[in-house]
Amino acid sequence: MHALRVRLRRLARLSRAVLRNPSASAGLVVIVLMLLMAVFAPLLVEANTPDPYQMPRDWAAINAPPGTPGHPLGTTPEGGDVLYGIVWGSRLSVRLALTVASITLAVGITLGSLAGSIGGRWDEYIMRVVDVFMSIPELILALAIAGILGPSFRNIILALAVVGWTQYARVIRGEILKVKQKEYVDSARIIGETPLRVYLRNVLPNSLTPIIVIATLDMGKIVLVGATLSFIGLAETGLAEWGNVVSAGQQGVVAGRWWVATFGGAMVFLWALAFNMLGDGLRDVLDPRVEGR
Amino acid sequence: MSHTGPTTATLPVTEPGDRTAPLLSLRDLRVHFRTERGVVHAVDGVNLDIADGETVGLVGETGSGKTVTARSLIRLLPSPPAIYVGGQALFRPRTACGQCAGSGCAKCHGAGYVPEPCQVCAGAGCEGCQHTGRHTLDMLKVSGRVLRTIRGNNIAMIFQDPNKALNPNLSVRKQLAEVFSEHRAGELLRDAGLEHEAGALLRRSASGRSSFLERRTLDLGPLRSRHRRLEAVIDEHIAGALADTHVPNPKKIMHRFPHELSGGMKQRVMIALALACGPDLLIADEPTTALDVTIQARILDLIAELQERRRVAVLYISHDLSIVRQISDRVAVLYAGRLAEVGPTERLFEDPLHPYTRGLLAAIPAFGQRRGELVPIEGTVPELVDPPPCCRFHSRCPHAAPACRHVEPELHARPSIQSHEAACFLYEQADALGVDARDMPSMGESGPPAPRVGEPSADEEP
Amino acid sequence: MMVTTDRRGQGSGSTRRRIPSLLALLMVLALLAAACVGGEAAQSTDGEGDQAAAAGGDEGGGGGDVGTFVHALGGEPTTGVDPAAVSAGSYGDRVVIQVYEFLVDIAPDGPDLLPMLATEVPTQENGLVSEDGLTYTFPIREGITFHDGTDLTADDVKYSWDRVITMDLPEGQAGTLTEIVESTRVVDDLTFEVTLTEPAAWFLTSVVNSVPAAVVSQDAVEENGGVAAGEPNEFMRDNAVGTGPHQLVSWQRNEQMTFERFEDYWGEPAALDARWEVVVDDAATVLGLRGGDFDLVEPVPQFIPEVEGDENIVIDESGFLLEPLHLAFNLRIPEEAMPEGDTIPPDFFHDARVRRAFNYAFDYEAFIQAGLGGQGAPATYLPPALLGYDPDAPKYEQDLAEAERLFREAGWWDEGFTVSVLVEAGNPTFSPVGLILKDSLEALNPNFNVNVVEVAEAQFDEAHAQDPFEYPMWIKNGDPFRDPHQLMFTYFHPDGPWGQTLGYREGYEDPDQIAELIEEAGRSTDVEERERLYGELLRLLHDDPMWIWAADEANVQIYRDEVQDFVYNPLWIMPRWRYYDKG
Amino acid sequence: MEIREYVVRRLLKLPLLLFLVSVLVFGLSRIGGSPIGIYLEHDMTHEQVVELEERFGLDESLPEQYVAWLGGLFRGDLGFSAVSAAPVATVLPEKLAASLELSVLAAFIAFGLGIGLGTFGGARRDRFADHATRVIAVSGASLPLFWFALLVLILFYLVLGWAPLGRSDPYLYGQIVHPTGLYSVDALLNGHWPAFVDAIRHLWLPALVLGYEGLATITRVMRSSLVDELQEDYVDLARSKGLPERFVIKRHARRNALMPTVTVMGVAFGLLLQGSVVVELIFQWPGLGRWIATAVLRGDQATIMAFVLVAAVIFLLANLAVDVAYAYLDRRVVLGE
Repeated sequence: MHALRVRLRRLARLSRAVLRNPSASAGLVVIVLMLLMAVFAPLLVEANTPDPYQMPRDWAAINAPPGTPGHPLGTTPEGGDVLYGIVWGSRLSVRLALTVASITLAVGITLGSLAGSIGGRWDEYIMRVVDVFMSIPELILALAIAGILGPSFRNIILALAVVGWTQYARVIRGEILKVKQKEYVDSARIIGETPLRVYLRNVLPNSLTPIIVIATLDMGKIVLVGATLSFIGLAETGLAEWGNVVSAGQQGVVAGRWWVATFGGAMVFLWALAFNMLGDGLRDVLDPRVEGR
Repeated sequence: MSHTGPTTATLPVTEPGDRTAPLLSLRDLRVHFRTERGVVHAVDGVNLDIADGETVGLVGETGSGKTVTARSLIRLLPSPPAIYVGGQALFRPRTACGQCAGSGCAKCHGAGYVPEPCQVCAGAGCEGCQHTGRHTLDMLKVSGRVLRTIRGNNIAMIFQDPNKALNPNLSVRKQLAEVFSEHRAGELLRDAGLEHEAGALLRRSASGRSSFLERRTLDLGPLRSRHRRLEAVIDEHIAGALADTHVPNPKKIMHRFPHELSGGMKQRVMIALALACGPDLLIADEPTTALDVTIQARILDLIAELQERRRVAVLYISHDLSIVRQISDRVAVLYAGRLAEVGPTERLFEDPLHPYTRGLLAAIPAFGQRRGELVPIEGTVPELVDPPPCCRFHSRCPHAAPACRHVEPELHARPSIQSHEAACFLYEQADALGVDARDMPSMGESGPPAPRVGEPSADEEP
Repeated sequence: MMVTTDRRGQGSGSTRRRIPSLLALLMVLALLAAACVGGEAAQSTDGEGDQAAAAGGDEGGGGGDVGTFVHALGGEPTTGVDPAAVSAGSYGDRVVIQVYEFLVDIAPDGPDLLPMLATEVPTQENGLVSEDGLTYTFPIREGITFHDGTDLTADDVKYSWDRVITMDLPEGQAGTLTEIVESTRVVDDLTFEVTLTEPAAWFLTSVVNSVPAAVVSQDAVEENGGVAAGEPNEFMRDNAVGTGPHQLVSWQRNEQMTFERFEDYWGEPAALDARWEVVVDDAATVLGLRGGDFDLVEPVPQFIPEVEGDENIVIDESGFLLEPLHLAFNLRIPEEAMPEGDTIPPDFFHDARVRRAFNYAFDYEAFIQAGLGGQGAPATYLPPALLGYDPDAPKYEQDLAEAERLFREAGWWDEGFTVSVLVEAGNPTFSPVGLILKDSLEALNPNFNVNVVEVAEAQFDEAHAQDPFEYPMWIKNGDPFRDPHQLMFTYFHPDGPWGQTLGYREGYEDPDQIAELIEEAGRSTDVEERERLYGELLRLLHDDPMWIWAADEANVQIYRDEVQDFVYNPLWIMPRWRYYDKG
Repeated sequence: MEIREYVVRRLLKLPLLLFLVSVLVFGLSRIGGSPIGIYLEHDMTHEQVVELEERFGLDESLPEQYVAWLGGLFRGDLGFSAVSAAPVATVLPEKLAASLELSVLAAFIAFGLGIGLGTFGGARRDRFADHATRVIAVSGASLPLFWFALLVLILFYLVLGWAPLGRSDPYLYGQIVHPTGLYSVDALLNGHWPAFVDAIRHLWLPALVLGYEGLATITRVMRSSLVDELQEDYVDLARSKGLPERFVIKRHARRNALMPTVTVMGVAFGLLLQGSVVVELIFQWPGLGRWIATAVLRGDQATIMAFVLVAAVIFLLANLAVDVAYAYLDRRVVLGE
């Protein structure tokens, strides 16, 4: 009980510190705005039926420039409304980021913990797997997986989930090994707590700091990579997703139709920037030691 | 409060052209740091003289401003945040003795060096040299170029931790070579018999300016043999420097990397590095604290020996009174950025004036002393952020009186011994300060007899 | 060394043993990474390619020069240039038609035939086609010499045809001959005779003028490896010895093929030498065209806007592609494999009214604009270039009222339905078809749902090859048939390949009538008669559609204005250099 | 000496890793649709399909298929690339050369410029120059490469018309022989000046864009580690020797600050590899990236597998190189695990 109160107080202190950090708070503001946009998307732009995640297509006005009545930000070559794609895209981005992050976190932490705490042969095996995954650049592996599974937003999520867990496993394992050394864990052992309790009470909480930071930065990266994949063309045509909007606009750029690509990408940039700033801020607050990287 | 008053008060009176003027004199040195919490008065009006060949110990607790004082002499403090608010650090370099050309003779008392005459008045004494006749530089004001010629050449520094202070990724040779190249390029060329035939390439290489490509060309091109000769000479110099500090077979050691040497060895290397160009002043910033006790002694001996041989003045910074006692001629006690007391080592240890000094001495275990008698000083060093005018020690002082809380006591000579000064109202006259006599602190039975009131002190302001 | 490592690799299953060889592989790849092998690796495949490279290297390019017609294409004959070996639609085809010749030729304008190596086009009128339409006699032109200097005789023709039939290479198109040719015979030195298994009006266009029927020099082949069943001929793969107006002189793999005018050509010799530039990169293509390095480039629709307005560049949109761009209905959807969410019954498309309703609902204009960038026209059931094409044949255009009426009639209007259509992902032409259908139908009635199922080409082809086909509809373009019969039979005959797979018999109001017409039109050798029959079919198929024929896609040719008297007949596989000249 | 040992040990670890990678890649190719999908035609008879499956060994068990595939690799048979209608092994070298030419320049930009900027900013902490470099650093991490590339394209291609698309002017390209496959290098070897100019004209912009992400990473790390190093005592010692500031930084601070930077170069290299996909796609550079993008869209498995393998090899070798470089740089490093 008391421990909990301590935790809470610590949390409160941290959050205050984060808010004081300029870059972190700036990022936070943008993120909140994005979330609001996602939540209130239907109020901003009326949902498309039957599938709200498809841009409404206006075949009478394909490649319409910004300012066209009814299409304030212009339209794609299929006549898809860019504004719609941007507003509802925020929803897909949130979904993408949350799904992938939660999966990778779960898998990563579990495997990392196993490797770290059990050690021995299992450690060896798990880390080998991690090595294999890490010996191929993330985007390329994801690209290959998504490509082989076939083009769809679901597969993009899947691919990213498969690729992303390794870093967490690594960090958790490292932290656990570090914490294992610390004597208070030993003392806890001596008191006669079960390894599991030790793990839950001491090891895990202490490992969380870096995880939080990485996860935050990851939220940004996931959307970035996801958007890249759907830009390459691995999402359904006309899907209201930022990368996909850019992809729709790509051909047009050469022919002078700059708007589709520009607006779509700006959102991805904002999103990633916001999370990076928040992440950096968090890092500075949580453990000032590790600058850069 | 007035800065000029005490300045003249502490200056030993010097008639024009007096060549015995101190090598270094700090005049009301003030170094502050700008932090988000406010301006920290790290060093706040320090006055201190160091004569040629003299060893001065600068003692004080951590945070008392020892290091800041020392580093500010060669402007090593990062600025920002450091600000040199005011005061002067007057340095009067020496030159090789014309008689013996450095080998040491009667004229130069075997130092091999004589004071460098003022370039303006050629020793006659002028404003520029404050009538000392010695070439005088204010280290806080000199241009970067001049500063660099002084650094490592006239004033060298030994750092606290050789493990940190030596560049881990450069061989000992490289790190030493830099010093010679920087200050002794001409000499190197001469010794290599190249002063006339050396082209730009060789000169640049001698002064350590040559780029990667140039080095390659020197290694390969027709200049190869000459370059070899130059390198050989550099090796000679380095080996010599290392040998001076008793580094066993220097020729081998010089090619090692720091992490391949023991702590003591590293410190010797650093000392060799510092003394390489025969500086006039050596700043030793706690050179032994990072070493284990057994080696400490040797390093101390080494410093003492070299100091004796080279006649180099040493500013020895330490919080360890016992070390200071054994190595230095004079001791200056620094408290919270101000000098509490200055005096000849023995006097100061025998008969400390300032309550703080007494506290310090009481706090160190001496032989045949039982634990119970060790008296720690109560309280802690005060915050140095925008401190009010007051005796910085008053919060911890057993004799604190109202005056101590409102007026800053200046260094004051003990009537009996001019050279022994303390900044404490215990030894000052109320009227001289314009404070009510009742505010003045009074000694209890303990402590020295109160000063005889009314006796005119020599260093009173005219 | 490779071989040994490879043996070890396969021989033992044990990991440990395999590792060293794996390392070897890595080193190989690493070497590649050093990329110092770029050139050779690509050329090592052919013997003289290297000399060619050396030769082609210095005099290569020469873009500006008037004497050469420079044609930039997106690839090169990867399977070689042997008429017996090139696969359908490959770049090999395109070389064959430049350097080899056929007994009959297709005129630049329209589908009618011209004599080529034969002095006459066989018809029943001139008695060269037997009454039963089974025997064709070709009088061979005299005094024709091959590029190797030997003279052309009927033997060469027979030899060429038999050669393809004997070799019967899987990658090649021997089938074109074997499926119809009963036997070949040399009547005399200058007379060649073919007997068919059944009467086929399309024989001359689609067989005699097809790549495998190209005439090669018997001596050349005999001197270089001869003929062996199932064995490709190395020499013929890399060299061409035909009678065409151009001869292949050098082939620099992945870069260019150079052709020279054949001096002793029997007819009017070509005006220009020719060079085939391999330019994989669209942008480079456009740049080269702009810069005058290329005289003619392969159509790249998305770049038309880039070259539009350039006064030195001519964009010829007169022709149309032969590939029918279609959305096909499946009348034999396996019940168990109905895509999830689809509410339609398997016999959904048996009802002609539904298929018509779909056709009326589709927004053709939108497709031509969005899908073809305006480069297209409303379609009938035959590509414009083909015999029997009738511009006045009925065409569908969007008519929502009619669509609604039909849906109501068929009883789907109130109930509604969900149906999915399979389409290749990311294809700029196909996916709009699906989207437009979706939008058109869903706008028409909120109870209608169309799932556009996008899959990568590989997955599409896989699904496409299933029998029965597991989706109610798909979008693709058909094969470029050069005679209406093949198109009609393959795609619309109730018992044709598609008719069977997709169960057209259950769908046609009168399948036998359609079958009858198609067969008759296929048999008849009288052109007018055939045109009449196909006209009939066009009407029938329009009223009883098995496709939404989205549009006829314009075959855009982009060339420099120096090119004089440019002509192109889509029935040729690609523009033929012999016709062109430069000022 | 020790370093050699270290390299050897690392090299020995490589094959196992690559073996596992190959297993992974093969496994990938079997989770998706059939490998022969792309060769199937709607009018193929069942026999033809079966025959195809046999030709691709799909009738054998997975392990057998794997062994066969692996064996193929050693024979230099990487399968048949459907997208370029040619054996992968023949297409790979030219694509590789094209990509290599691009990424080598990009790498120079990323590493060289990155280190320079990082030093520049770090040495002028909290001054304007520093803030400027920090903007680059932060933006680089969040900038979607595909978007950045398009913006650059709009500016330089559409508005200014300074940068042509593609890799070469085909006419000039045809003018020279291509021993190395690196256009710019070949141009020099041929002594063909216009071709070389042409090569650079096409090269500089995509290289810059491709390098940017890495540049940002390197700059960021270089800056922060230089700032750290400048706090160190040995820097003060160097100053106390009387060295000019620029030497203090060049010889002492920068050299040591390089180490953390080197460790992220591996990462930066990965960024280059994966960035090339997008950049080549947008600048229509006929290299690996563009190739794989089309292959992925068409589900051409042979090409995808080959590419992933090659990428892994390059990436691993690069990281090895980085570690070795680190070992050389840092005298204190205790070599080994």
